[in-house]
Amino acid sequence: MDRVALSTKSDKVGAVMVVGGGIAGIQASLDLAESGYFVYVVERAPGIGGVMAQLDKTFPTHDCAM
Amino acid sequence: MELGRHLNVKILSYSEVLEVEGEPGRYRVRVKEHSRFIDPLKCTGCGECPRVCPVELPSEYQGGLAKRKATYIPYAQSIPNVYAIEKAERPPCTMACPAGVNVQGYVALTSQGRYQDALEVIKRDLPFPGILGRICPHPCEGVCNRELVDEPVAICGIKRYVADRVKSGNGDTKTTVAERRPERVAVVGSGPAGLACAYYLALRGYGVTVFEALPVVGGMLSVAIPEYRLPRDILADEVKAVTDLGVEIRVNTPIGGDLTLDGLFEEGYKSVFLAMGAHGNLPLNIRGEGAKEVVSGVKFLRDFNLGRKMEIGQKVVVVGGGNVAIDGARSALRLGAKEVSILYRRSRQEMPASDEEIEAAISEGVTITYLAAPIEVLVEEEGKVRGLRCIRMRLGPLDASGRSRPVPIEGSEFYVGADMVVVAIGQVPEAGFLESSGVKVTKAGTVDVDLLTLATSRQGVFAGGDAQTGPWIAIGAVEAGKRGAESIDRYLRGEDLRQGRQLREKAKQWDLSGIPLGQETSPRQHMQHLSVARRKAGFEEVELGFSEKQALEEAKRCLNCGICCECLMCVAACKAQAIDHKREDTISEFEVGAVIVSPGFEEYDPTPLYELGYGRLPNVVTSTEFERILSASGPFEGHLRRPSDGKAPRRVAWIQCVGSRDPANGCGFCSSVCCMFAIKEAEIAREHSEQPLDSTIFFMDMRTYGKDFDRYYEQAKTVHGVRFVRSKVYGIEELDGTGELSVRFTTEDGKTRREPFDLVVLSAGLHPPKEGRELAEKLGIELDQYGFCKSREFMAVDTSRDGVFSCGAFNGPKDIPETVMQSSGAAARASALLASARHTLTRKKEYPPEKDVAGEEPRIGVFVCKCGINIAGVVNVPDVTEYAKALPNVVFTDNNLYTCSQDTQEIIKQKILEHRLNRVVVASCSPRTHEPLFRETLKEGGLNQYLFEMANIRDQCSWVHAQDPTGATEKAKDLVRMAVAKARLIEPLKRMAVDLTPSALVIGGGMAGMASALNLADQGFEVSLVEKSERLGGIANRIHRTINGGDVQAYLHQQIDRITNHPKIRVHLGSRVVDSSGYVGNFVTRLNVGNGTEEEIRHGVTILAIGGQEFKPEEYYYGKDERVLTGLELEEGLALHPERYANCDNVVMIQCVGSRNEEHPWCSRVCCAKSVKNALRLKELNPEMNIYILYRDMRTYGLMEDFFNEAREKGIVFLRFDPEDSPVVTKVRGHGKDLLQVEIKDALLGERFAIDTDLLQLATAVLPPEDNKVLSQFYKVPINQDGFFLEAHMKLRPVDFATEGVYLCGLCHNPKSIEESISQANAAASRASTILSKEKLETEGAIAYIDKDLCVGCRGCLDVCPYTAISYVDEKAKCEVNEVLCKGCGGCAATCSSGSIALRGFRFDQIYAQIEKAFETM
Amino acid sequence: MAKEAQSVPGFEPKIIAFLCNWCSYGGADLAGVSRLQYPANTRTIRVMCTATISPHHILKAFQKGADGVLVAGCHIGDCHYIKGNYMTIKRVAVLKELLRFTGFQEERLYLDWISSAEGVRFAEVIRNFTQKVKEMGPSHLRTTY
Amino acid sequence: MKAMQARVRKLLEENKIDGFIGLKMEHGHPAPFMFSRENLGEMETLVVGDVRYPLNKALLKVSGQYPDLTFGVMVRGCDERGITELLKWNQLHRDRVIPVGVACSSELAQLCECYKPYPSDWVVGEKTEGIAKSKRLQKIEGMNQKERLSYWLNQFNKCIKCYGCRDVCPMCFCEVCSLEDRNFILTGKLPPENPTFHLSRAVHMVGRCIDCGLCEEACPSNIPVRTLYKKINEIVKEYFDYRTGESSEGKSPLNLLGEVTLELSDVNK
Repeated sequence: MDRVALSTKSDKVGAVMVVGGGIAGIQASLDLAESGYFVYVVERAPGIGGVMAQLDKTFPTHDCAM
Repeated sequence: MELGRHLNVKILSYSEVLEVEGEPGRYRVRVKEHSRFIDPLKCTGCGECPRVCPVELPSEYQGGLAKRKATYIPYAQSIPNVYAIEKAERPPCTMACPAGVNVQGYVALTSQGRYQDALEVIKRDLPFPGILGRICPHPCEGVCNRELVDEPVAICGIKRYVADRVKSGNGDTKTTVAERRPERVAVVGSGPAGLACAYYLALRGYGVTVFEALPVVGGMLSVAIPEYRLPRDILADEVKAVTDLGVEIRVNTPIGGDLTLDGLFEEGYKSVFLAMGAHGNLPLNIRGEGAKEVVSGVKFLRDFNLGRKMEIGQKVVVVGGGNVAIDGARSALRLGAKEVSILYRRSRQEMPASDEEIEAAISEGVTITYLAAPIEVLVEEEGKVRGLRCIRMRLGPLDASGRSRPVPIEGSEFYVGADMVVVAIGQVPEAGFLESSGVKVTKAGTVDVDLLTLATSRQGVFAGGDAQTGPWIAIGAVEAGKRGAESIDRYLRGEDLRQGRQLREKAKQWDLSGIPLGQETSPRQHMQHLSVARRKAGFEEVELGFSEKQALEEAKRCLNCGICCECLMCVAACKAQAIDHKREDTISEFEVGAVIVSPGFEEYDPTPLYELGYGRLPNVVTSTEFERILSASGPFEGHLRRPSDGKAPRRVAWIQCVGSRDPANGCGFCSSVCCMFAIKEAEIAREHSEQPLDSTIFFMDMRTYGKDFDRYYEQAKTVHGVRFVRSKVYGIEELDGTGELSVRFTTEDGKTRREPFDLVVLSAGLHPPKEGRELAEKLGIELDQYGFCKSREFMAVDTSRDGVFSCGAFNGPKDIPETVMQSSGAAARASALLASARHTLTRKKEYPPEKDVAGEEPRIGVFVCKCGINIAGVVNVPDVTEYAKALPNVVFTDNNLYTCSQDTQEIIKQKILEHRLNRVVVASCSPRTHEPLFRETLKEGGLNQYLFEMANIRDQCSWVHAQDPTGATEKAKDLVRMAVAKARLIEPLKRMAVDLTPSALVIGGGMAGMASALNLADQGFEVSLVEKSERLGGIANRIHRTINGGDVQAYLHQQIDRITNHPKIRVHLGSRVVDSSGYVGNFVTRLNVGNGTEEEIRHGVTILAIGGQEFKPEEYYYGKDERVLTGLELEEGLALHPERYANCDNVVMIQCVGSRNEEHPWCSRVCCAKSVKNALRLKELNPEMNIYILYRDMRTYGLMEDFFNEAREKGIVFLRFDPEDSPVVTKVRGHGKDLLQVEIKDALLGERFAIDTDLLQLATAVLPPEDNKVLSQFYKVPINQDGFFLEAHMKLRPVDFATEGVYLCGLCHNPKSIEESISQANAAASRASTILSKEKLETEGAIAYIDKDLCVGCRGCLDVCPYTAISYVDEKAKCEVNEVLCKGCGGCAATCSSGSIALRGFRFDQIYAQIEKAFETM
Repeated sequence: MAKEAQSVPGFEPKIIAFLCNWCSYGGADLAGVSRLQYPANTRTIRVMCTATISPHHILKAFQKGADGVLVAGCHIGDCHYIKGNYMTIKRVAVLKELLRFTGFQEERLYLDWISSAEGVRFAEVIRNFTQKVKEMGPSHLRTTY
Repeated sequence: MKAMQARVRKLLEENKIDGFIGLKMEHGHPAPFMFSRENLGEMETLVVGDVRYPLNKALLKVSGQYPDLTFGVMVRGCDERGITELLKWNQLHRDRVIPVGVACSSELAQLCECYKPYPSDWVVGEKTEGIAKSKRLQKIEGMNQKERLSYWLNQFNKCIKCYGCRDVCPMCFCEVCSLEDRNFILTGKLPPENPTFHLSRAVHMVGRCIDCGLCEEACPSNIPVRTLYKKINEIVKEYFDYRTGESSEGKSPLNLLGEVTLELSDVNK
């Protein structure tokens, strides 16, 4: 499925690899995917979410961290 | 959740990066995806496998406070919702067992009391658990890792218990026999090897006949091993298990006599398995051995076991050290011998018999003489034995068997009286007859075979067991039988014998690193034994086996070293057949243009700080563990409990800077977030605690520097009554096991005190992740001395290698808002690098043309899901499906095992065509997780994706009404009826495309404005940059150096050059915004560009970067004495004409001037760092200068802490003052000139003193920009109570506004340093590019619309919309919804009393239909 | 004319629950994932935000024989639509006061904020509310129409 | 009476208004009439009297047809509140309406239990003090829950769904009324589904009802709907400190997001 598209316009590959699927990785991937790039997210654990998923509430507003 | 479904994102979870090489724009990457042993495409996350998995281990997600199974997902709703089985290498016990029995498997199952399953696991490799459970010398226990903790697990005893327990309940495992095969196989010898071979051949469908020379079946099991070790009924029972498979056993039919090998082949047997064992007894070869009373050990035991009459001497001497010798001695006792002794020529360690047997013999009165060997049997005249002449031995060099060779000692002869001698020094197979029939035999008399396939030299003849290996343990023979059966099966099928098979390597015990620390020790269970008296009386079994309680206790001692024990229970439980224990790791290779590194951080493990007691004292927890305790999905479901005894704590303490600001332990940096989350946890704990909670925070500096953080800190102090104690904590002790803790600390006044607490939380610092170093090497990026990723000057997200960017806690500890800003910033940098390749690799799915269903009669298809047993186990799915058939407009119903599986999607598409469906209802799980999946299927099926409705009959029905199946089925029917009722009224919704102007307007030409403009321009978008003043740079023009020494002015000019001659950027200096209208994608702004002319700019997005202002104080003689400067002014002075300040003797700096007071109740964040920077610069100029910094809290957060330490080392004096008595500055005459005297009450020393200073620097506040109000009106964006702009969500959308298309960055959001401003600016650019990079903006499907004829223009809905998406149109006197801005909350529809507004997808009539149908039948 | 409403033995109340997709519906799912048990009297209607629920829906529910109506949305400040739930609490407050005035047991209408991480609390709310409505007996509307 | 006639004549003559909606004595009892410059002669037939008519309703219709004409209208205390609200609800334009005040007699004030039986300024009648707490509300709040239930259900079940209360109400200006939505209120059934019918209308009255009482007077079955809407106004005052019709700024609490002032404990008490 991972086609290597030899884009005619430039020698650059229109994809980005994000190493780490915590809140940082997720936000970067969403921004890039929404801006027209293909994103590979490489996460060590079986699921993404990182440490933030372990939090109950977040400061300073006590929003729920889910 | 969004990421999981995004079309352009591929998640490789449970993976690691192997290699990255190439250059910016084109990297080749290799990533290894660890095998989950579960097929992600098939697994539906239904959760059945953990329910059957017996292996429990501490869950990392719950911070070790709760358990999880070997098959797990991190947390209930984690993405991807696919389970993973964690497997280490195979444990030593399983590897050490010659037959490869899955020891960990059956021990784990036993620990859960699942004896039937345990037996099934054993029988896969060993058909005779009862036998082996008693006689096996258990090599597995020899390498059991538990020995490193205390004692090995009594594995054999557990196996015996399982066998006895299941047999007693006359249950047995069901064995499936393959279909009958024509070939017949002959097995010679019915010992363990022969029986095993027969068993496994029978399983494979072969006809087997076993030829046994002796009158009894079992070989050594029945003739060598006495009944008191192996009761005959057990043996008979397990032999029956073989004969039940149709195996015929002929006793008294030895091979070699009239029946020969050739005869067997002639009789039609296609293959022969030789398993005659080793019944030949090795002679002593000494004089007098021929005497009548000298008996061979094997024969003695055979006669004894067969019950043949034999007379026994009074004084019996047994020669030999193996099991045969021990059994001989103990049997002799039972036969009435008065005195029995054993002679063994080596020492105790070398005795081959197992320890229990030796111990049992000794306890029954047998005496053993080591290092002695008989050299002559002394015979009386009539040939009757009267004794032995023996000689002492000593241990010489090692011999072939790896044991030291016994060497006789000259002259050490001695005499032993005996009237009977049993010779048991070893057996040898009687394989003489084989030579003649073409089967090669080795020198040692054993059959010569290919060790891997057990094939002998003669075709079709195989051999195993003692006959092939010489005397060895029974389990070895069983394995040989199994291997022989495999070979014979392959031979008869004509398959290659060797392919895919290898011998088992030797197993060795692991070292301590593999064992989890802190295992509590628990003693090994010991079996009860028959009293010595009773043993002598008869042949009752000596070892009485475990009780159930003992077996469970013992099984729980297993450390689960292999983690997943491959008991394969999950394979059976998984309806989706997704589990395959043989799945390999997969390596995927792909090309990327850039890499973003965000592996996050690892919480510091405080165990090394011994005096804090973490790991020792159960009620000392880290902040993450406490977070879990507070969380509703945590181990105590959100109730505040303490780990030791589950009591609700009354007094909780937080200890700050654990593993931070601690240069001695190599973590000198500050972790930036612990102060804030300690306060948060203190407040949340008070909410969760039933009774009033006393929470205390022990800290050095309270570093609450972020937006609204200081207000949060003040409220915690004043409103929530959290106690803050400025102190240094030295240690925590536990009061004699009660779980109560006492904290010893010293306060500023030097007094040391103790205070009792029920629970202590250590605010552990944020350290780089362990894998960080390894990852850095692979990616070729440099780390700093602490192991954080090194950033470049001014560009925090750039790493040392081009094309590789970093974000989050990996390049320095930071909180979530900072992390999110950096992460969007990194995305912006990557996007700028790869702008030319945008849209090249993104997937655009083509869908079939959408069928127009307008006006059609509703034809509804209902798909009811079983979800394996998750739904079907409680809800009667066929009943519900039948019921759905009868509902109006339903033309097709079906139920599926997994409606969400790939193949069912195809079925749905097929049924849509077949039955011309124009509505689809799926009754399965939650739409939150699966609605997008089914909508995608509808689109692929040519149906508008909104013609779909779901009924949640799993998460909100079967799973939660498990004990009430009828109620659940009734509810499922109701939910389906409601869904169908709504489905009938659904109409297709279109997502309209609105075109957009792909250009941006950036307001404010400071550092932030320039950075976002440059990034957007680099990404290829047109940018208009508006600056009020005549030059770019803003406040940065007055800054010269950053604290890390970066040259600000150089960077500023470089940015200004790039801006001015960047083709995509148009700069408007001296211009102001006078008006703005429109919405995301279509803004129109009118600028006054100076000299009265105006210009109109059309743009798609707006970025506000209008900076902030420096606070000009009135107090402290500022503006009245040129020796009093603000931080900025001093910095300018030091850069431009340092000489002015070189010869100052005393310099005083006062912090928090104009910050953290009623008027400006926020912390301006940058002044602490600026003062330290200026102070260090002054020290450079003149090291003798005395510099005093008067502070309330030193907030040099993150990696800036090092500079704070450096300042103290260089003698800069830091004096803390409380806000109530802040410093007083007076002018005093002295030494003939006006002295500036600063008087202060130092909180540490407690008294007041004054300093005459030559220079006074005021660390003044950063105020919001003056024209924030004006712009807030133009772009309809809110301002917070301090005057800074209010972002959409403080944590997750820190640079967006609620109104879409408008973004913010820099000081106008909140005071911040230059690097932080630049990161935020790039983040704003990235967020903006998510809009600008689209050709068209797509509106949401479910949005509100106003019926023109019904609306009376009363504007009742206007102010109910959170997104100001409704506008009043004067000429039409009606209200209108802006489709782009509306997010579909439905607030307006519910407000309009005339019902002229409706929210598509949730219209009033649709909801009424659901209400009506809810109770139709009940 | 209206029959006396008291707890009728063996009476199983019928309850309509309006849950908001982002928070309380998520909490309900989590209760499911965690296999928490609660009585099956509730029929859920999912809306994107509790702001979508108008007094018409609540009155219609009672009219159609609901013995209890539960409205559950996000905690103030958590709302996915930022301030959607501001409207909900105002509308329910007015409606409940009106119901009390007209003699209708307004405890049959219950409003609560449940986040998507509060599976346990969701189950508790359902259990307590079902029990309370059971004690109150069938709604008068059911007996008269 | 004379003062009123003089004021109206003056307004007409000075072209401040193009017409005046007032009451004209006709066959012995007053009826709504449009005085204009053409019929100045009939000015002396203009009366005030205690009989009340929904003049605002007429004003709505008329100014709807002639949006650019200015009209005067006779207003009592409640009508003035009506005008203030109708301006806020964008149904009238400030510079197109000139109210001419009449203070209600004390009997009328007692009858209406009006809390402010006089407009901001008036031409006829004297000021009488408003009634703080309506006795009718006290009567009902005095009952226990069961009594209140049977009282109201009996009242509601007298309803013949003639929509009289809605048609006379000056504040019901919707183009189409949700009470006629077939999916909401079943058609062809009397009495209509109660309490849904009446309580829904009551909720619509939040921030609308000016307590003029015309609804109750119009109701053929004498259902005390006015009491219901008085309670609504009391609730809105108590919870949101908002008095309908009192000030020209501020919107009805259910029509703006505003800040959250209520806790769950207030709602579920």
